[in-house]
Amino acid sequence: MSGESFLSFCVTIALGLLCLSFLLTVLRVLRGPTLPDRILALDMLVAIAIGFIAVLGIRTGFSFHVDIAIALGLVGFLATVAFARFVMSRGVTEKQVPAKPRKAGSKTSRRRKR
Amino acid sequence: MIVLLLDYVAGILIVIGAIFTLVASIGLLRLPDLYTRMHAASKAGTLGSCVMLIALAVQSQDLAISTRALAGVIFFLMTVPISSHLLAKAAHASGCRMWPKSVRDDIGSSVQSIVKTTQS
Amino acid sequence: MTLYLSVILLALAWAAITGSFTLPNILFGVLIGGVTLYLVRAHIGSLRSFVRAGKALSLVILFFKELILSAWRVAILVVSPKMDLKPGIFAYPLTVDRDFEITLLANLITLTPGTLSVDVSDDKRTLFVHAIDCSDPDATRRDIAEGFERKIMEAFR
Amino acid sequence: MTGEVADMAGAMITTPATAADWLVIAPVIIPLIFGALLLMFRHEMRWHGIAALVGLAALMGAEVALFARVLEHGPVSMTMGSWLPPFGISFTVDLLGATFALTSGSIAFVCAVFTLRDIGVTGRRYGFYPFMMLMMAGVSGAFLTGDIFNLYVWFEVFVISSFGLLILGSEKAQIDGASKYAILNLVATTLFLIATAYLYGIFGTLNMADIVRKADGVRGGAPLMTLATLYLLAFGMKAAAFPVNFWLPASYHTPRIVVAALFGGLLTKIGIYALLRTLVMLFPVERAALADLIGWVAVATMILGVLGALAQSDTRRIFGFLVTSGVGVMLAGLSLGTETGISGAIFYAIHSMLIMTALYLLAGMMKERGGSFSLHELSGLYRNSPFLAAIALVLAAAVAGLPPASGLWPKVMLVKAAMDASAWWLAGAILLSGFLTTITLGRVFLLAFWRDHAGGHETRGTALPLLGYAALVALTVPIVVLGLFPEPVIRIANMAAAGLLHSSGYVGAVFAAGGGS
Amino acid sequence: MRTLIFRTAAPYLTSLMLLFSVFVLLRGHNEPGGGFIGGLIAASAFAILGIAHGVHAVRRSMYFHPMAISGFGLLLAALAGMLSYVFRVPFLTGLWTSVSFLGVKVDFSTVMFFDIGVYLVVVGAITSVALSLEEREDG
Amino acid sequence: MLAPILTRLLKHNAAWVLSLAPLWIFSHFAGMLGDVAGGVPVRGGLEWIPSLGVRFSWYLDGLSLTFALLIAGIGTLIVLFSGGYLKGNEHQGRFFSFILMFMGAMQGLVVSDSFLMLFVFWELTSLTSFLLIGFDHRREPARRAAVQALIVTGLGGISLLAGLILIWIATGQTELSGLLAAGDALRGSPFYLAAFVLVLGGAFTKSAQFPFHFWLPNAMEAPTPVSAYLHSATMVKAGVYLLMRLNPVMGDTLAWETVLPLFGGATLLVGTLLAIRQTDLKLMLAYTTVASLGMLVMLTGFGSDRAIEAAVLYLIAHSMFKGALFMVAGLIDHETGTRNIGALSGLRHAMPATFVAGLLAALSMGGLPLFFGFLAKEEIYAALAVGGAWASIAALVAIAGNALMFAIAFAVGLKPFVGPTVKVPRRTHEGAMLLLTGPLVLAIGGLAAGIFSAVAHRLFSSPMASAIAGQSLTVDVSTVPHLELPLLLSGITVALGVAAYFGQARLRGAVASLLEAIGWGPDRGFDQVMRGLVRFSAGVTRIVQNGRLDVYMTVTFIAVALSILMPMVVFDELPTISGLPDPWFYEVTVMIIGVIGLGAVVYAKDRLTAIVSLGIQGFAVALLFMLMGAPDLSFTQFMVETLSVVILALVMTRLRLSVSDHRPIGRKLLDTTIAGACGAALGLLLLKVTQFPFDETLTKFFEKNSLVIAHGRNVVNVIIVDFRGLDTLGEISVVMIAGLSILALIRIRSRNERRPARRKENA
Amino acid sequence: MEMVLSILVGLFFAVGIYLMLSKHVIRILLGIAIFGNAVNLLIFTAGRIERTAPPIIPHGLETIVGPVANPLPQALILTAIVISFSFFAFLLVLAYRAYQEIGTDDTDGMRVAEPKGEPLPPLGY
Ligand code: NA
Ligand code: NA
Repeated sequence: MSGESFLSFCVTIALGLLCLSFLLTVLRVLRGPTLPDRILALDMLVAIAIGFIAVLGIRTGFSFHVDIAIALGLVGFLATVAFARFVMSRGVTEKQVPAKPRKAGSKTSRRRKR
Repeated sequence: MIVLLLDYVAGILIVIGAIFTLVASIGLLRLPDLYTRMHAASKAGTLGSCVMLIALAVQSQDLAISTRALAGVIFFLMTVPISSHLLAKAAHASGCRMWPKSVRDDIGSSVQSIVKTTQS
Repeated sequence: MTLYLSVILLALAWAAITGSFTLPNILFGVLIGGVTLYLVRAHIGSLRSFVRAGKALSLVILFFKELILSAWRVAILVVSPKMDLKPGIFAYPLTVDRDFEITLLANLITLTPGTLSVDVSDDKRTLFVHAIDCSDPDATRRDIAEGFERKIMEAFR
Repeated sequence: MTGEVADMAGAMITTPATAADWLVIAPVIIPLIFGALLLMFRHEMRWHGIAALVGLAALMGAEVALFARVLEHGPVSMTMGSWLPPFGISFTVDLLGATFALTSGSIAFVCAVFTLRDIGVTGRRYGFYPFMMLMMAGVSGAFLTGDIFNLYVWFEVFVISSFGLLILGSEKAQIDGASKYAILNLVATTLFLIATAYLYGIFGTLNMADIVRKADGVRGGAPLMTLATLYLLAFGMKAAAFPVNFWLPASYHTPRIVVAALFGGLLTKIGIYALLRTLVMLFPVERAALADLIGWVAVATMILGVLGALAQSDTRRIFGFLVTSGVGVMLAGLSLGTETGISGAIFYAIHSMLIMTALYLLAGMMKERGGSFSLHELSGLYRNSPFLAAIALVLAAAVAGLPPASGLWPKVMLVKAAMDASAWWLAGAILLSGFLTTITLGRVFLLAFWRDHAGGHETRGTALPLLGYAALVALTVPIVVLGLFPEPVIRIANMAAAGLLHSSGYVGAVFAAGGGS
Repeated sequence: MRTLIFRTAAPYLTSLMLLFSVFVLLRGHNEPGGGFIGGLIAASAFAILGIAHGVHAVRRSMYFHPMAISGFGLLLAALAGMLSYVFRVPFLTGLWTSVSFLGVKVDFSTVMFFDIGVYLVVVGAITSVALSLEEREDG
Repeated sequence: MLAPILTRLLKHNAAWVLSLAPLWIFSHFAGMLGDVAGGVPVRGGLEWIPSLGVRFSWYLDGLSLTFALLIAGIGTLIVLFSGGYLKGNEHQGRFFSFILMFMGAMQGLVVSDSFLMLFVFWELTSLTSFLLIGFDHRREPARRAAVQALIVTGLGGISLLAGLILIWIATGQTELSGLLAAGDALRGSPFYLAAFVLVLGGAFTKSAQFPFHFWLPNAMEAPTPVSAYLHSATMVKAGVYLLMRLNPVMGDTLAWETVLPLFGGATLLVGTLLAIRQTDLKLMLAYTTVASLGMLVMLTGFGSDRAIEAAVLYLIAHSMFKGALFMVAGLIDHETGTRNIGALSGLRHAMPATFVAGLLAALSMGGLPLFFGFLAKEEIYAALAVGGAWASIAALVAIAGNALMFAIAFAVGLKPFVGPTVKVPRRTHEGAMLLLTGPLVLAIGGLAAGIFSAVAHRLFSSPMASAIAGQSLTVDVSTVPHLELPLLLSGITVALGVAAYFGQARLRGAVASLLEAIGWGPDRGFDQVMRGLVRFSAGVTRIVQNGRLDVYMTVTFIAVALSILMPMVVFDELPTISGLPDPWFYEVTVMIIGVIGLGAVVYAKDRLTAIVSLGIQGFAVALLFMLMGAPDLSFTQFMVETLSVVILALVMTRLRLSVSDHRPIGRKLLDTTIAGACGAALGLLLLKVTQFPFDETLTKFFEKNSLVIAHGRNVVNVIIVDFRGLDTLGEISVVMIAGLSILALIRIRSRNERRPARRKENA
Repeated sequence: MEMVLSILVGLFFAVGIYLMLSKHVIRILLGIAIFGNAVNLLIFTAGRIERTAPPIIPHGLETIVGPVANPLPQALILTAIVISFSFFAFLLVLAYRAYQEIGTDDTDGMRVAEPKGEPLPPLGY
């Protein structure tokens, strides 16, 4: 098997595995049960996508995939941070905590932030 | 010859990376609570992506791409723990329960007390 | 000192992502790195420390080793048909006391076998760590103290 | 670097661009730059009003010059980036675009005069003038561009600026009105974008002159009927045609009065402009097939609009519904599609820009002098402010299409055109809507001006709001002049309509530059 | 957010992201990227700083009000197009020139300044949005 | 325009100066009498709106000139009268300017040659009369009357406009002078009947023909000079003028000769009956005006030479005596403070001159010999007494009407002055010079015209009748009674009139009980229509503009679905389904992820899940772009999706919202149908479009020149910053403005919530 | 391939519109976001699908050789994405402010500008 055809074989395998991972992770997003679980799964999706893009980069030979992967890492990070911040001030689900104390709690966390 | 070898290395690396990723997503599904799932995502998941990026760096014959891919790897390694930490902290602080079979929670007491004082 | 180091690191990052290690490009990187750091200057804690390159390198190597190991262990755990878990959060008393070092340690812990930094106490004395296997927290504490924490102190003091 | 491969002459315009050529883009650049500067110096609030006036005066100057040039030379065009059309974005200005641009610029200037006293510190700090400037950039761009996707972009520019103007003040009703306005307008512009996507899929080009050239070639195979209907819907929504006119009466009464004036004058007319541009110039065959549909839409719009006005107590809401009703009248012209019909619609649009702006300013002055917008509360204005009453009377006559104001002539043209085409119902509806408008405004005059309730509002202070009056007069004078001497405008409208129906001049102006491909 | 780890790391991440954003901006003409994406990345960088250290930190580090920066960006982009006037070519015509600097030929073009204008507009506007959302009613 | 200033300077005496204007006009027109009487119309004009074929042109023949003279002449007197009548009124200046404007409009109307010019002046008279009727605007009845007049005549106005344009289309003529020669073309045109009905609509409303008669008596809310002027001499006669004007071109048809006499006769009867019913002097006169207008219309409708002659004579006579009587009534009101016929008696001592004027006018109105009114009445009877059922009925109607008018004439012109003196609200004395000039001149004029009827006939009525008939008429008239049938009829009329005068009270009671029995009239109908109109509008508006965003959206998307599906089906633009797709497995996976994301957004139990799911679908789209060769898009989409989700999360942090999106099942079905139809429509159209061969010229050009001319390898970016840089300029404007609007939205709090601690921004 | 994408576009539109028909502003916003994506895919597909390579001129070449994805729709979509993102952000904040001012995100409750049961205008004169 030549290097090239081996590589393309591996690429196909990897893409298949990654697709499977995508689907499984999406399942977790849907299942939850708490918001942080979904956020985590979303973060995981980003990680898979980075791998996916890297594999595509190998497949097509274009260099720009790396930049996109890096940018994706960045924004994935940002998204998780923002969600974490959201969880911090709002609680894990919308239903779990009654409104009033949650309000007080969120205010506190605001104050604590400074 | 080197090119050929690099192709093989890259091929193996991407498959390994993909496997790690798959494992991470299986873990995400199977593990019982948020905190344990985070272990799967932040380790296996990150490693998977990084390995695949390294594969790209290896396979590319362009120095610019290789260095950039490696820069990307380092960048992930810088950000992933921070976001994991933030998520875990936020989840814990806002009362996301641990798996009932968890054996201990040292911050449990202190954090709960903080929440309580702010709520009153 | 850290500032200069940061600028140099940023310039290197610039060179790496542009893929060109020519002098003008690195100088340009220094310029951009300097400007970006200047923007956030107010929030960079003062840290008068120096770096032992060798020790730092050994820290990096340790880290990669631990990363691969931890990923491997998690992978095994996840795919094993019967998951035997004893997760929990334990408190880790910190020896390092500078923000930068605490942060570094916490991040490294997150990336190591079955551990995850959840929080740092307000007095910066305790790090709360979630472990996927919390059956023997003392052993884990020992590993950290003799592994990462020691190497960090060696590298940055 | 690779000169030997580059076929410069086959790609780029080589003739130099003169200052006169730049006139076609100046009405966009001027407000854009002023808007940016005003935003940069957001806190130098004392200078905002003056700067805006200077900017709008410059805009008006450019538009006057442009208008004169188009009148003299016929359509003019400039393709940005020196690329040959249709590869770059062309700004192509025919008499239709130039006329609308000039009218809108003048209205903006008048409104700016009104704002000098009306917009306070908060409004200035949070960007009233940048919003206004960018809105004018968008409006001018929409009137002048010769590229349909670029038209979409300018639409979005003025729409988002109008959002900004709409919410300045953050009153409850404003926020509520703005929500509906924003969501429905977003749907409208998105429909425009969707239609443009299909258009691109069919023609492979976005330059309107290029589309005109290609339209006959694709007719028969491509789904042009559906496309034309989609444009009708999208722009109909922008123009506030029934049954997709909700956004207008839901929101126009909520912002500051000068903003409502600006909106009433400009926004729906851009929808009308776009309808004329697309349906008459790009899809004439399809327009003819849709003529009856458009006609019924027109009838419903004008009648339901004026009925809506009759049902309101708030002067601003009355005027909002009257804007809608006027849209119906213009659509009637579009439905007819004859030169007189379209010319009537164009004239009506010019009239409508002036009159609707004036009406809202009037509502503002009525509120100032009478203490309320509600017909339940207003009273005694005839006694308090006879001059305002006189203006109100002229404006009412203008809206209702009565002499001696500007509304009569376009209505006559449209009725004539409708009767020429044996579209009796259309003619009847135009006349009926005028009649119902008379009733509506007669009642307003009666209740707000003539009636003197006990305990009515007493005007505080005796200082006359001079700037307000100045702005109102500046609009009323042209309304009367157009009523007394309509000939020049009719002739311009006729020429504009002819240019639209026989678009060879337009196409020629675009592709004259370098032959094209 | 009051977490030591994040607060310590955030400024470094911010400057790294800003650096990356400049990279994306400057290479946009030849590879994917450009002013808009660059601007978004830069805005994300400021958002990270804002979440970690609060709105004031970002305001201080940006020095100018973000909307003023945005306005300047628009002005820059428009002026880059206006330069064509001097050369008697239509609006927004790309004009190129090369400058030798330390033996390296650097291309300057109106197109580049246009893209920088895009970048500044996006940075300013998006950061302003993020900041105004971060800012509390009572803060 | 000068009037208010003048009035401020001269007070009421400005009337003397102002009356010079109509007087000058009068003399100007009088100078034309010679030519016009000789059958040479005076014409002229300027170009006004050539594009519409409208010239500013005038045409004065006997008809117009007589009208013009009446308008100017009576106008002069009215101005004088108003000077006295409104003495001391703070808005007298305004009044003068209104009435002069009105006069101008009226003059314009009768001298216009061009249709549209006629229409312009027609509408101007409506507008100015609106102002005049509502002059006393603080009283609700005045306001009602004004708006009623405006609405009724406005309705007529649009009808007239339609009719005129129709005539224009039918004949190609835009001027009356040209039209006069095109009568056959018009009568032969298929549009004749429509044009006829429309023109009648204008004329009948203006001239208060039954059933549009009600606005006129209400208009008596106006100050008496206005009533005297508008409702005797001028405005109401505009309709009659129009009919007379068009008689040569539209008359002589069955429709004309049926409809006009029918409505005219009905109006005559209704008018007189209602007049009897009144006790208010002005109202009595007003209803007789209605009746007289009916008479004129009836006569015009007959169209015979004598009928036209009669109409002309009656019109002139009526203008004079009615003007005089109105002014007399006004004088009485002004001096005594009441207009109630029952409360007035014995004024001859206090107001002798008024008495003279009243009596003379009443005599003319009663149609007694020597007066011009007699002449008119004789001609009427002569015209109607030609045999035939139709004419006989008309003659009977005329007799009845005239008799009742006779009674009312004397009720106004005689009754208040004779009998014992009674106490009235004000101390009574004779009116001032300004007040007396008008009625006296007119009343004496009526007598003089009767006595010198030959001159009057030669100068006025004969040319006018000729103009109406469209050909030269030679009918001789004389105030000397001849012993013929008309005289007999006159006698009967007088006898009946005398009887009615003395039996007034009983008649009044009878009519009143009749009206009560009917219980409804067009006047009350007007109120009902107006209220009904507002209620109906409110009802309709509540349906079409009901304030609910979801309804707005539903309608909008139904429109979307229809506007794509309908033409696709109707014009056969549906796509063909052919060719097998060949997606790769990972493309399919990405699409599936996208679809799962979509489903998750819809089914999400709470908003946060929905938001996260939103991230998934955006993510899938970005990956799809990546796979399809669009890295720039992918890049941007990743960033934008993430930022959207982040902003959503940031905003959600600050909202406390209810959780579920519960829609009732019916609603769900409807929404699903609409959404499904829209989706299908848009998808099908896309398929259809992509099945059309694609023109790649632009794409090839960009690919070819991107590097070599524009120096960029990334074609997409080169398009963004160079080929289509202007789009991007607009786009960043949008971004900037969005940022600024959001800043404004968040920073500006509404007043009620504004806190003292609102902080200053630092920048 | 166009067919598959047409179906996908139709699905995106259907879901977006379904959400936009909701009474809750937040759901409407989610719908708008999806609607925007649908439009982007629509523009993309309308320019025809070519899956082989992105429109980037490789180093060493001066023009594109061989089939690449059509760059023009991509540029148009970029503009559209940016614009729709700006609108989305604005609408979101607007919804938030509406919630603050009016106290609900249910459009049934958002009846300040056009209140329920408004009185008739004066019926007299
Ligand atoms: Na870009
Ligand atoms: Na763009």
